[in-house]
Amino acid sequence: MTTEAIAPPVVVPGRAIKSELMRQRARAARWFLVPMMIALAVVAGWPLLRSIWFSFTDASLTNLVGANFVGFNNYLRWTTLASGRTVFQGLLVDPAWWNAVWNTLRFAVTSVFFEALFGMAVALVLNAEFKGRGIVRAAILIPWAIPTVVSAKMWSWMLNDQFGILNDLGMRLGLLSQKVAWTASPETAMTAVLVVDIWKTTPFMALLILAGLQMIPKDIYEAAEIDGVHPVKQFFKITLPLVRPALMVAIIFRLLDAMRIFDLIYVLTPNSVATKTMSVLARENLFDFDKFAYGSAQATLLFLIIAGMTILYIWLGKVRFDGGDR
Amino acid sequence: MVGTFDLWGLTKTVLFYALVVFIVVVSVFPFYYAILTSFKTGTDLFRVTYWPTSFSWENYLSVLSQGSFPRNLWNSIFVASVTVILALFIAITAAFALSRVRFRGRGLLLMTILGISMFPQIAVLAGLFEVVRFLGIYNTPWALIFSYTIFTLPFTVWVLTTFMRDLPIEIEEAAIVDGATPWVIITRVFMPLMWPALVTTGLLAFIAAWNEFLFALTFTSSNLTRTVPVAIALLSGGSQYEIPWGIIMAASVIVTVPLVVLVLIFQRKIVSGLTAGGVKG
Amino acid sequence: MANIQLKNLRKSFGVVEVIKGVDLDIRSGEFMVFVGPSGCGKSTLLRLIAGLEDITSGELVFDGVLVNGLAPSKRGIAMVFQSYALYPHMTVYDNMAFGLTLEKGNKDDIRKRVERAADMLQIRQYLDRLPKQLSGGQRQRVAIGRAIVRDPKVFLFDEPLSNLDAALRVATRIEIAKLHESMHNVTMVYVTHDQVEAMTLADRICVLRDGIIEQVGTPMELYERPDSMFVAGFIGSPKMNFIGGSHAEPFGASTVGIRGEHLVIKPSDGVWSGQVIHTENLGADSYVYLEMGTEEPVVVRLDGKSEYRSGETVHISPMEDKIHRFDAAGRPIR
Amino acid sequence: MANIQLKNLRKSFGVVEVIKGVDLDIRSGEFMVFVGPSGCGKSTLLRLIAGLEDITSGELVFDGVLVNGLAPSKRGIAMVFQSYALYPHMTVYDNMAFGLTLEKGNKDDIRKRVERAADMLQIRQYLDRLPKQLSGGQRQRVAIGRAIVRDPKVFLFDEPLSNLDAALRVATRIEIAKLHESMHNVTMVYVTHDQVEAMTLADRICVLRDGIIEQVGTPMELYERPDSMFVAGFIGSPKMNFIGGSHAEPFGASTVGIRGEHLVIKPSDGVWSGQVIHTENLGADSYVYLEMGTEEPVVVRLDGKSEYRSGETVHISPMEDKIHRFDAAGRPIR
Amino acid sequence: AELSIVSGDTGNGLAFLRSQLDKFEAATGNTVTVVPMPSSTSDQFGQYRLWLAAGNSDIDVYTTDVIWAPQLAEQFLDLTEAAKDVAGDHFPSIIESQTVDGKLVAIPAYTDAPALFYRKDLLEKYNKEVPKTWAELKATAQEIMDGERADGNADMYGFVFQGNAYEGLTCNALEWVKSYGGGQIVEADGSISINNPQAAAAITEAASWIGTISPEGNLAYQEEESRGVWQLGNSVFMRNWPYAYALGEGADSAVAGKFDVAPLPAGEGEGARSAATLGGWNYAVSKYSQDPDEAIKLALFLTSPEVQKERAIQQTNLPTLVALYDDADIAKAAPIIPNWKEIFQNAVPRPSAPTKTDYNEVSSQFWSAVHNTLSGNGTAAENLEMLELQLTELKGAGW
Ligand SMILES: Nc1ncnc2c1ncn2[C@@H]1O[C@H](COP(=O)(O)OP(=O)(O)OP(=O)(O)O)[C@@H](O)[C@H]1O
Ligand SMILES: Nc1ncnc2c1ncn2[C@@H]1O[C@H](COP(=O)(O)OP(=O)(O)OP(=O)(O)O)[C@@H](O)[C@H]1O
Ligand SMILES: [Mg+2]
Ligand SMILES: [Mg+2]
Repeated sequence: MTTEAIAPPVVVPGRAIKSELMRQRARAARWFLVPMMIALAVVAGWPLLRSIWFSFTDASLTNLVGANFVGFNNYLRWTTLASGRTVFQGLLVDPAWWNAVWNTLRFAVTSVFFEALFGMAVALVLNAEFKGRGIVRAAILIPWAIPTVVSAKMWSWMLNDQFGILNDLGMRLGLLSQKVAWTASPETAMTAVLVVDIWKTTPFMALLILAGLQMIPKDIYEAAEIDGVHPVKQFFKITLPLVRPALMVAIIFRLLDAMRIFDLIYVLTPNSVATKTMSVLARENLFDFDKFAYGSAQATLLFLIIAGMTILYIWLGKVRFDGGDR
Repeated sequence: MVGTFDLWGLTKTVLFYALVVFIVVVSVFPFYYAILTSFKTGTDLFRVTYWPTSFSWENYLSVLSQGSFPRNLWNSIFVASVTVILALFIAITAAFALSRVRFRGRGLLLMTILGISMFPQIAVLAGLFEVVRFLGIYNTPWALIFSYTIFTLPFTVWVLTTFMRDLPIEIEEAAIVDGATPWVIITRVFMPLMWPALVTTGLLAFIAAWNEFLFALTFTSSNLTRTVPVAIALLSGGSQYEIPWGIIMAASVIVTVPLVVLVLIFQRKIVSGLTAGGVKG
Repeated sequence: MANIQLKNLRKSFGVVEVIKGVDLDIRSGEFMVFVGPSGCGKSTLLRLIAGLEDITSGELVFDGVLVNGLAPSKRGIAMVFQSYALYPHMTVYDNMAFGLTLEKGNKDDIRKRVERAADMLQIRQYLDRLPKQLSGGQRQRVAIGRAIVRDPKVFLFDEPLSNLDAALRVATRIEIAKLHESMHNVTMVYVTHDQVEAMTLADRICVLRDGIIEQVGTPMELYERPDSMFVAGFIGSPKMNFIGGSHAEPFGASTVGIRGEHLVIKPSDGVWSGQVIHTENLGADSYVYLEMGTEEPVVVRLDGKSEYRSGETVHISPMEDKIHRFDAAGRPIR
Repeated sequence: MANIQLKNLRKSFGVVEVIKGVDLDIRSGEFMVFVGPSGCGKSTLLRLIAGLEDITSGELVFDGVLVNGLAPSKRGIAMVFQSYALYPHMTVYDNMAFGLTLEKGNKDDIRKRVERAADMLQIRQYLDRLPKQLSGGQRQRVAIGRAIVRDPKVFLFDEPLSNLDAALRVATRIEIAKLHESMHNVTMVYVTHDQVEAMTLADRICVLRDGIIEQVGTPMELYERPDSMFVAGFIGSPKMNFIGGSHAEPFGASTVGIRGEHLVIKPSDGVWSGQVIHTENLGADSYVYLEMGTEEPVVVRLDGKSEYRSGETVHISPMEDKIHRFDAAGRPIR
Repeated sequence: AELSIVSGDTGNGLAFLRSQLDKFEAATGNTVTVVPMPSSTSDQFGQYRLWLAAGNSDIDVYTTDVIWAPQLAEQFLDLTEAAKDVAGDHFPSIIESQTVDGKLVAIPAYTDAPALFYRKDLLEKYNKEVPKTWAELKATAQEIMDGERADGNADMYGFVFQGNAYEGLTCNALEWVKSYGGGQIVEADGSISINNPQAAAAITEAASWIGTISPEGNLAYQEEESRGVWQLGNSVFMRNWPYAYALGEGADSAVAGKFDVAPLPAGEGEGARSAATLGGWNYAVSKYSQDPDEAIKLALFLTSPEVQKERAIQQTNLPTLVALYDDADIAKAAPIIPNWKEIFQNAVPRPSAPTKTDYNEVSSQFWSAVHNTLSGNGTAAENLEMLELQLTELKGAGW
């Protein structure tokens, strides 16, 4: 990824020689890109390549250097038993992995869906003119500013079945007939995670959508008012189509983020199959179990899934990140 | 609406403000509750109250006296600030090249950068650990500053590139005619113009660096180099299994307050920074 | 067909009063133009009529009915915005039909109305395009088309031409004039700060200044009999020359106003004399700028080419009957 | 003091050729104006001269020295942009001094130069303000001031007035003219699409069309002896009337061009006749638009007020010596 | 030399460690820094694995959980030679647990075994005995809970334990299984024994507690959550480690003076007995230590009788040295420690020795199976059958 930008200028015969200005700019551009590319190559490129490499070996954490290449064995391998039956093994047929994939997808889609919904509502409120908007806007941002580890702890405290305030509140208001162990029981554990995640990231979503809303010219609404468009219809016919680009970008950013969810689930819920996600599973294999290579394969696959989804999403949603050349 | 009593208008206003209040309560309540809890001690902690009942600084005192929390706080500030400054410095120059100079492969480079921003941290942890040790910065703040570039840099480059692309070309050309080099253009002309974007991206990067846990835990091995999220995870009560809720809440409040203050100060800029760049479709 | 009465209309934003009591009667079918310097409240007044802003006090009456609280869509108005305010995600057709579909009209009927308007404005071939695929002038025509299909009684324009370039501005100006002629039942209220537009389009011009009406009248009334120095300076191009001090004394006025076209240059023996500082030849006519101790240079408009050189001293005389005399308060002495 | 030679200059963006071989000699101290319709390449040509774009082929020579590859800051030029391009975060003083400080000049010296320029443009009292605290006209003057302090040999302007409103445009136009007079050593190249600016400011006008020079000459040459219908239509306001078909036959031309001010209306017995479709009274003069089967309505310019009504049929005659005759290719027949 | 020791210990524990290190520093002239770690043992473990894998020489002495020895053995020094004089003083079973392939990986510092905490006052009020079997516990708990609830304490529960899906559940469930005579998941010879009716019966019994005598939320409890419920006076019984004893007697505790401890109940059927999972901590020396001799000295110092005695007195930690259980000072300062000897005698080790590096995964699969059963996903029999299959696969040709 580096070669193209820092290649020396080629003087093509017959073409105009670049002027001093253009040469200076090209030179500057090269020097400006070098630090970034070195940093990213060292920090991201190399480690990722290592992970991918490990996923094709039998590496264990105690023996990283002496790992042997084993091809796709960590992903899929088969042995034909004496009885003639062929047994498939490896990540691609591991039910625990697919369960984690399913959990992750379910989590990502649900949380992003609700975040988009609530984010839109919040953004609409913030976009309106009213007294104290600045304070409300700041208040909204608080969940987002709280460190994930901290908010996980805060919520696990609030969701606690015995001394948690939410159960207390639910009981007082008559919404709950008995105290619920939100994070404990498999039925509600995912819900609890979702609630916390939605609470925590809706502000970010709202912010991105708000930015989109503010770019819609105000006079369009005035035109709509003169056309006699009902506010609800205004929302669906004008606001929604016009914030769609901002919304799509917000959704993709959040979706990618949600696919990697780790700390919240790790801290908040029991480590049960109901909530285990790809990252949690990969971490477990990498560091807790003696399956470093297998964990690397999971990490690699997670990366591939995320990359694939992004490409698909960009392609389907026709999202333009680049903004075009000027 | 003037002079006439408008029932529907009034209802709408009331409903609207009810919604506003609801949103604010939901957003702020957990934090409020954390503050409430942080002032409780002992068995009081396990009793649900909605209003402050007891009021004790004990938890705060023990946070600040326990281990090296003040030192960790300082580490966090140092690491997050340097990360931000470094990321902004690298990103702003890179963004200039990416947004202002035509060269082949620019789109590809931008997509690659975006791709990097979606790496799962888990996937690079082991490899990064090797690199950190190789560079000999293990267990120093630089290990964190270095590793945090993986998530701060792509994001800042991305936002600043889109922002810079929207700066009027004439201003740059005026500077060129005035004899400014690219470096002068960046530092003396663009940077002052971009400060909403710098504030936004800087703040986002700051928050990300401030909150990071996994790298911070992995790449430091002494109390003196650790950052606050790790310190919070390490906060302990009297004995092995005891979770000191009161102290954790006090610490949480301490780490969150600076961010909340930053957000409060910059909230206007955050929105305009995002509006002008980064999230345009 | 609507006549619009503004009775002591006032509008405040917070504590700032922007419209300070306006009384105006806009006749049915009339083309009324609001002019005035930037920030004088033209747009605000128009938006009060449209119903886009709440009226602080006073009465707004359409055809004898008080409409102060009525929703914009129920006032029978249509509005064309300076920035066009087209729905960027809808085709030209949808932009124009949007208001009608809401009224749940018959589809064929809607199509007919849109197409008729499109024909009228010669944008039929763009009906399937998105606004961003149109040029500025075409967009402006779509915006007008959208207003036309609503079949309004009152047409409101807020500086509809100011985003267009000079040539387009002239062309579109003529189209609006023709539109007015073809829709003689429709009352039009038009905001601009361009006095040429005001002069050429208006049946009557309303000159605003600081939230107050300075003068209302036909373009010629304003041109020939301005009620104040402000109006005199505002209407007409090039701007009227104001000559004060000792130069004005002989005329028994504090300030004498005289338009460039009403000054005659004589080689010698004029009423005033000055030094040529600059000349501009426009082909058909030319302007000579004279320095004679007034605040701004005095402009003389000549037919054809000017032969005067910078630095030359010349004598000028006003045409006696075209002189405007103003007292110290800027009011005309008649 | 610089003369600028463009020798077969070409510029392509990718595969699209935008400047298609321009040869032009701009004399030292001359005020050269580029005009032409939007997109014809005026800005590109100016930017080639400035060095902001690479020259694809051809030669650009300043005072006999080839400058094709020279950086803009070394060409001794200064440029004023349409959008002013002031540094928004710097005070007026800093804006003007920026280029000088980069050259590491003596501080007192810089201050002197900035203040001299500020005095010249009467912006001395704004030196400590930020651009956003200034009006459009003041900003434009600051932009000019910034250019002046660089003490350039060549002054480049790209539509410097198009963001100003009508009154300011006139005032600033005059200031630029005065500037040129006071800096008679400095070559000025000025881009506009406003023909009034071109007429009033230029020593010579260069009319561009589609990347090619159509005609170069003094304003009066272009006004009186256009080399093509294109130039004839472009120079002069209102636009020259083109009358073709059967109306033109008697004159032995494919098209007859005649300016509005060179048409005389007669109650009866004119060369042509047409129906009045619209009249515009501007006070000092008025335009009458006639429908007579030509593509665009024919405009007649009258001194004073027009008394003609829409619908009326009138007769017009051209002044014989002001007629322009064109062949089918749009070239003049002389 | 400059040594550093890493420890997941907390609060008072760290303070105690520091005080002992000060003595060590004074005596030997070394300096020792403590690197604290999160108290979650799995966080610690992952971290240590990574550090050791990378040959991190910054840490000299590690505080290790009793179950880690086989998994980290390769990266720690063999202490057999260094400890040959003192090894015999420790409980042989503990030394055994820290010996891998004849190599002494770590020296025991203290041991741990859970007990049944019960409310003296409530048992008296309802005139009940301390339960000896799980069935008795359930009946007693149910009765008292119902009675107390009827008296107005709606938050009253019968029994709280550690039901979250983590290592603690493995400990709890191993006790149930063992107490029913259901073996210890993987036996010392490496055979997988978990799929048996006794084990199923034990886990079925435990599953019946959830939602009756134990709160639903117990499925997410770790030690602290159970203690919270207990210490508010909202549970009749609790399974917990000794640390809860001192805290329960604390000034602000609702149960101070109202409770006592007993061995965990036994199960039913053949081989039924009371069982307590063996916990405890040890000190190991990194093979990457730059100064191994001094590091070994430190490990030996921290496991010496003097330190263990102080630890018992100040921290109520159970010594690993047999002799200390008869020590008068300890009996005086921490009377429960002699009591605990009985509990400790019944202690069962987790199958970390036979499963070696796979222990964590075995444990994870075990607690998952148990957690599933407790939360109603399949019966105990089904889940254990599945577990056997998974473990067999994991074992492959051998552990
Ligand atoms: N929503 C608002 N809140 C506060 N003040 C406003 C608002 N809208 C307009 N104003 C103020 O009211 C005054 C009149 O504004 P208005 O837009 O009517 O001027 P205008 O005559 O249309 O000017 P322009 O020619 O520049 O469009 C201005 O001083 C403006 O600042
Ligand atoms: N950077 C560029 N890349 C590609 N094409 C360009 C670029 N700059 C200008 N062009 C094209 O070159 C042509 C001439 O552009 P230029 O800006 O010189 O026109 P102009 O005469 O200044 O027009 P206007 O009056 O609208 O400013 C246009 O067709 C334009 O689209
Ligand atoms: Mg306005
Ligand atoms: Mg241009």
